[in-house]
Amino acid sequence: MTDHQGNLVTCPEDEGQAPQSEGRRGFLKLAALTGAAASLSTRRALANGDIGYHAMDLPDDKLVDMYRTILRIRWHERTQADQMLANPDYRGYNHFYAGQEAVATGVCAALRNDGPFEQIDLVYSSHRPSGHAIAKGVDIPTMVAEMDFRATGMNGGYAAEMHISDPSVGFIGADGMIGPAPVIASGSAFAFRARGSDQVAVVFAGDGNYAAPHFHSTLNNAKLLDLPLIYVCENNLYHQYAHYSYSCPHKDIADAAAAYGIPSRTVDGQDVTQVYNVAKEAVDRARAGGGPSFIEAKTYRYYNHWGAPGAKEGELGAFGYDPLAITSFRPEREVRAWMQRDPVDIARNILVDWGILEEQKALDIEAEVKAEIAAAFEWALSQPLCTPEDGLKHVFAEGTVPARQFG
Amino acid sequence: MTDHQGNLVTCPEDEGQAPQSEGRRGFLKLAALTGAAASLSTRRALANGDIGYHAMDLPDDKLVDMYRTILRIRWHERTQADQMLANPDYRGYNHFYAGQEAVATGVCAALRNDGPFEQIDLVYSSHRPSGHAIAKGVDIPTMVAEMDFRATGMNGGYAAEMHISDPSVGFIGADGMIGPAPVIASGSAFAFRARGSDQVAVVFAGDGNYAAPHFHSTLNNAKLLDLPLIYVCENNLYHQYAHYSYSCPHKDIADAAAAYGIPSRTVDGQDVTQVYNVAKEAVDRARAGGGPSFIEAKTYRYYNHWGAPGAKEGELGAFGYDPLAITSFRPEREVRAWMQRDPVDIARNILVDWGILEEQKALDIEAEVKAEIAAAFEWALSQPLCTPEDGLKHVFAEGTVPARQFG
Amino acid sequence: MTEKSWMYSVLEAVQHEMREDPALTWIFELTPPVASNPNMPVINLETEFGRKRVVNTGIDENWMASAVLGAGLAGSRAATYIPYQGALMPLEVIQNVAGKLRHMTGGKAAMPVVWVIEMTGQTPGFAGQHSCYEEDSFYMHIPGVRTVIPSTPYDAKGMMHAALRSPDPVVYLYPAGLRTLTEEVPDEPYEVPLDKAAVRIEGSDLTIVSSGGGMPGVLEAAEVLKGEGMGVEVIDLRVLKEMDTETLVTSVAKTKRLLTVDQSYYTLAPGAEVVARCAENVEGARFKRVAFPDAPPPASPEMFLWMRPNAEGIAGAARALVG
Amino acid sequence: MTEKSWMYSVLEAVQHEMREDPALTWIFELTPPVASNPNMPVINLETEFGRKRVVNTGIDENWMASAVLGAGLAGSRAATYIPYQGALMPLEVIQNVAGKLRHMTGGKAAMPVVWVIEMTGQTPGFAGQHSCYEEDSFYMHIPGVRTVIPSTPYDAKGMMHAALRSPDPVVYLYPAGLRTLTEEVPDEPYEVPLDKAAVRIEGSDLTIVSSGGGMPGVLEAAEVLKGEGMGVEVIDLRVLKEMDTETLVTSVAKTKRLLTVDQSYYTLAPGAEVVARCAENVEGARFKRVAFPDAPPPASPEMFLWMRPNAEGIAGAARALVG
Ligand SMILES: Cc1ncc(C[n+]2csc(CCOP(=O)(O)OP(=O)(O)O)c2C)c(N)n1
Ligand SMILES: Cc1ncc(C[n+]2csc(CCOP(=O)(O)OP(=O)(O)O)c2C)c(N)n1
Ligand SMILES: [Mg+2]
Ligand SMILES: [Mg+2]
Repeated sequence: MTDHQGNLVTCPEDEGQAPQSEGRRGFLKLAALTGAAASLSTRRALANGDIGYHAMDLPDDKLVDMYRTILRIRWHERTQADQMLANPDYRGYNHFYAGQEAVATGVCAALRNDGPFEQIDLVYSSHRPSGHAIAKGVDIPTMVAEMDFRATGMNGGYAAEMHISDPSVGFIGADGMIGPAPVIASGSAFAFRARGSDQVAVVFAGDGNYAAPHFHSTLNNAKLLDLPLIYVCENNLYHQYAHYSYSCPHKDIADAAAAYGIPSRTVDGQDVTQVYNVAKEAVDRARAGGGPSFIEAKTYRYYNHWGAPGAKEGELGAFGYDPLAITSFRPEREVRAWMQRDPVDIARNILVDWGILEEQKALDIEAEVKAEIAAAFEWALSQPLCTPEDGLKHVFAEGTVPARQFG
Repeated sequence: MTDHQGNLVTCPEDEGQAPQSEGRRGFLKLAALTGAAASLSTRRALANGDIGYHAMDLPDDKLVDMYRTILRIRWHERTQADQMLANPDYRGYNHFYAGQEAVATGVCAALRNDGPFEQIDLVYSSHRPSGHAIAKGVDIPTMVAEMDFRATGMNGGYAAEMHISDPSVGFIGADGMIGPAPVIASGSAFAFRARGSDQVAVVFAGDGNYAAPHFHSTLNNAKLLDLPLIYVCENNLYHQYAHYSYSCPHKDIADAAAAYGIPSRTVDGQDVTQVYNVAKEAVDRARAGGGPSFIEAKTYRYYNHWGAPGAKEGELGAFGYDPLAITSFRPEREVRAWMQRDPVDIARNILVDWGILEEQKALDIEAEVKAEIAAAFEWALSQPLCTPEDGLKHVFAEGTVPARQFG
Repeated sequence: MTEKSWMYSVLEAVQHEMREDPALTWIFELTPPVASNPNMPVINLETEFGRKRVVNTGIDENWMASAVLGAGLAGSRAATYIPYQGALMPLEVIQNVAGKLRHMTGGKAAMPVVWVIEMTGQTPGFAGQHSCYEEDSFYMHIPGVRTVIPSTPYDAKGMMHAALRSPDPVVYLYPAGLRTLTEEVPDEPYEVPLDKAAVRIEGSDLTIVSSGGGMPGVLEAAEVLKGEGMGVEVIDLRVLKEMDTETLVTSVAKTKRLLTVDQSYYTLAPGAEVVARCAENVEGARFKRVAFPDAPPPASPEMFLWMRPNAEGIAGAARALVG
Repeated sequence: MTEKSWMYSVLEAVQHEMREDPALTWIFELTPPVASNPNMPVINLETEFGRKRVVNTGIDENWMASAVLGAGLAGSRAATYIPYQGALMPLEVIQNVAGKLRHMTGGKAAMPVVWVIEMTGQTPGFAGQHSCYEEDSFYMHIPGVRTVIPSTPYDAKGMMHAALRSPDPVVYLYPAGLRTLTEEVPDEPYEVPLDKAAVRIEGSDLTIVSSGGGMPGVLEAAEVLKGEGMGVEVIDLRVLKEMDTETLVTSVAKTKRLLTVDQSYYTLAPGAEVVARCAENVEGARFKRVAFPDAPPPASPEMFLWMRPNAEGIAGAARALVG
């Protein structure tokens, strides 16, 4: 549970809270890492004797993969931020995900990401997509190229950051609008059910999306038709320059979903194992025909709403705190307090504590990831720019449309 | 409370249920007339010692007025239905309100309907408007003329039934679409609050409107901004040919509103005194700055979704049961059971029982109303038809637009 | 071949395609997809294909329009019948997502999706919020979506087959006023292409271009004008996006006179685009447009029927242009 | 007179009208109505008028657009600034309610309401769902709403005064690409009429018509063409509904050559209507249209800048038409 500031409030009686592991892993979480997954629903997808701490059953390599994914998202952004600050030729912009990495990572770890398109789960990102994309498994070099508008980018330079997508890994992508993506995602879930597939559709949407009228359409129809849809609400407390209390009367947005009779949970979005636990439960329920789930991950973004090339530190569009004279801005202490619970640190500490990784090995992995990302940027930024005339392609499946700009 | 068939379920512990009156009226309601006004909210607008049975404080003439209003709505429709069946020149159509009269009547009796436009309460009808219009106090003859497309009709023949309006009595009117009216009504409530007025905005909307995405926008913003908006959901169990369980996972739609933290009640929509009680409470709260309320009136329409000229009894568009081969049609027994609890009978019986009216006087009033309505039709159907060229007027406040249909 | 109504012809195509493809779904709102025709079996998609594939929703056109798009993106062909465009909710997702997605993804997104959208309000008595004939212009303006508007039961069936089979998203406009038309329609499946106008009558004095609900009045006027000896060429656009410029320009190059007829608002009705394309490409031609005035359709039949373009007004405009 | 930015000029008008009318409200979304300008006091509507009148909402453009309409119907003048039309939510209520209500009620409904609607996506890098320049055509097509598109800070201020004072609902389009323009703008209130095009440059060889975000490129091209000796007449539409036909036809009757320039999709861009009106009314003229192709704007600056009409392309088309 959380108060309206999003601070986690300890409530030891919560049935969904991480119990002491009975498994092989020595379990000794630091107080600072404790997260609460509070069940708001009476409906559970737990088998007999299942305590819902699914992360305990994950093999080591899968756990390490989650750590690696978090690092990839983080270092993709830090490398990109460096480009924005230092490279005058760099053109990509981003809505940074730093601080939220454990959400996308924990959710996507519970999904089917490999295989033919008719079998994998689909992810809709709506907005702030690069973290979701990496977690779903897109090719990072081509994503980097796309964000710099290169011809060989993931979408040929047509999309750019706000609209990246790669259906081949089930990443249907972002549309950047606040509203439509969840409804469209529910349509994919509808198709799965109609054709008897056990695939699942997942949509990531921010706290800002709550106010959009589409929120109601999505949840109402998902519930009525028992659709295999998982709505992941990333509540990072703000939309642009306003605290979510300006647009939402609920403290937990999950309460809004629970009102429809949808199993709904809040979870500590900074701890990837907690996120994985609730995602696993939702995915199992959806595959078994049990219908939709709603997950509210309490999380925080470290940087400004967005970052752009030519950024200067401390200015809007760079990576400091939002400097505008605004209705409701983020207090510096709030930012700092959240940074104390960094998803990278939490994931690393858990793995080290569980004896999965030595501290040094964890640092080595980080160095590997850094190098991998550096190589991705090097490749991407040497790719060709787009051919102007290609703008007339892909309007329809076949052919091109005529140029009209010359009369 | 009600089950999903909309049958009233007696729950004697409900705090909002009609208590034994302590007042001057002999109180002996028939079992068949018992209605439950179940409070779903923790927030009440009752003064100290107030038991919420506000109808006990109404003067006799006001009570008789409510009865008369119910009769006017009923006889307007019966007279119109006769025209549709018998008069080959009659052209008006209608979405009949018969069966639901107590809802509009009870709500509007709690509103301020006379005075300058800046002081009266505003009613948005959304759909099935003639009952709301009469209850709000529009001039019936000009409404009848409008429905037959006459130049001297309430809206000069531009509107017809689905779009009638008369701002002079605070009846902003119908738009006939399912969705937009509640949101627009909330905008009027917003204006009241911004200019410091104690006016109230009321919107009537059917169970069908629940599924529209606008439902969320309306309630969310009304709650966030504490708007003096009263949302009256007339749950007559069906939208066109589908039962409301096809589009709503709640048994009581009021539960959906309560989730926003809006004081929300269900009420027996067949009993005008019960409706008045909950409306009065909502209006008092809104005027006092206490924000929005949601009222779900359980009710039923007797006739088909709509009726049209040239109707033949037992066919669609006439006044029998819906005869199409349809997804979910209305069982004849359901219709008959609801007709046992007719709002006209209930109102009359209460007044007679309370000693306000003799039985014979009640019947005399009905005869008066019949004559009044007959005169309204006689006047209206002798009014001039519209002048074709007037179609080019009123597009903007001044001037006309050019004709284009002749090249 | 049997004489068939519009809706029967359309549902025949849908039924055929649903039998071929078990993933194809159909979403409707309250009014079930049922059609009957003398001497033909009743078509009831809901009972034949079951409620998992043929779904009755609440009054939420936004969901309907978006859901089929999501289905298409998940690899299932999907169609929906939107009975009221009034609220314009579908346009949002069709304009801003469906129309842009293939291009924006660099060709990666596939959207085998059809929206059947009723155009209501150009028959007397509707008025106000129940009049939505401006859809043709809205959908014609946006790229990436094929927008068609068949005007006969034959075309309605053939274009439905083509639409359901198309890899492109298709907005299939249905002028509700044509509901009563019947004609001989083959029982077998066949396609009418999604990019060709139809020359309904050939002539060399004047080209009249219209579409959808405008066609019956145009054909009636053409009969009268032919009777007066005028060589009228009548073109039914059928396809608004991509408009078949070649057929239009070829005709006007021959006749040197173009009259367009629209049942929706004059300003930026499809006829504006027809005139503009021909004016760019044919020198020395003369042009005239007949359209509904730039005013909302009023309820009163007296006002409405005077404002809606009819055969007489069309014939008058034709005489003025040719004479 | 002070050199002022676009947004400062606009908020100056709003501030003035809000001081005059204590019922006038302003609804915004997340980004507060604040503007500063060198040597001028900061304008902050929220702090000056308080949060009852100046309201920050959630991301619900449907509510914003509808709420001001409801306020207007309740007798309060009201305005809203909609930062993204992307989702097209506002169009629903403006097209189907606001535009029809006065007519439909037989003149009874009053709607003193202004929607300021940002047009984004015609500067490089946006693409896809973040490109919404088709608003001009959509709003131009519908009746009952005055749609304006100022292209200079001076007009922006004067038209904002006129819009807030108008008894008609006004869609006030704001091409976000013009954000950086500055010019001398009076400090006092003044009105620019809501029904007049502006002849920016006079000439007799060729008429170029554009609006909003298209104007800077047109003016740049006109300079070049004048330098080459061509007598270019440049018209800024300023008002899309009701379009000022007289100014257009008068000019084309003189020049006999019309070039239209639009930054949005070719098909049914405002230029189609301009050409069609002139083709109906001027015989023997020649016509050409420059517009964005019928494809969604791509993100890549290379593709995008080639597709967006620019001074060079406009000048080339002008030469081809006149030569
Ligand atoms: C329909 C629509 N309106 C406005 C915007 C502008 N916008 C982009 S992101 C954003 C804030 C979103 O906040 P939230 O959903 O909380 O996500 P976060 O940015 O916090 O990840 C806004 C208002 C938009 N993209 N779409
Ligand atoms: C946006 C929209 N979609 C569809 C319709 C068609 N329609 C008119 S009334 C109606 C049913 C409304 O049902 P409900 O809200 O329960 O009201 P009731 O008819 O029962 O009074 C429908 C679907 C419409 N008017 N508007
Ligand atoms: Mg957020
Ligand atoms: Mg109903």
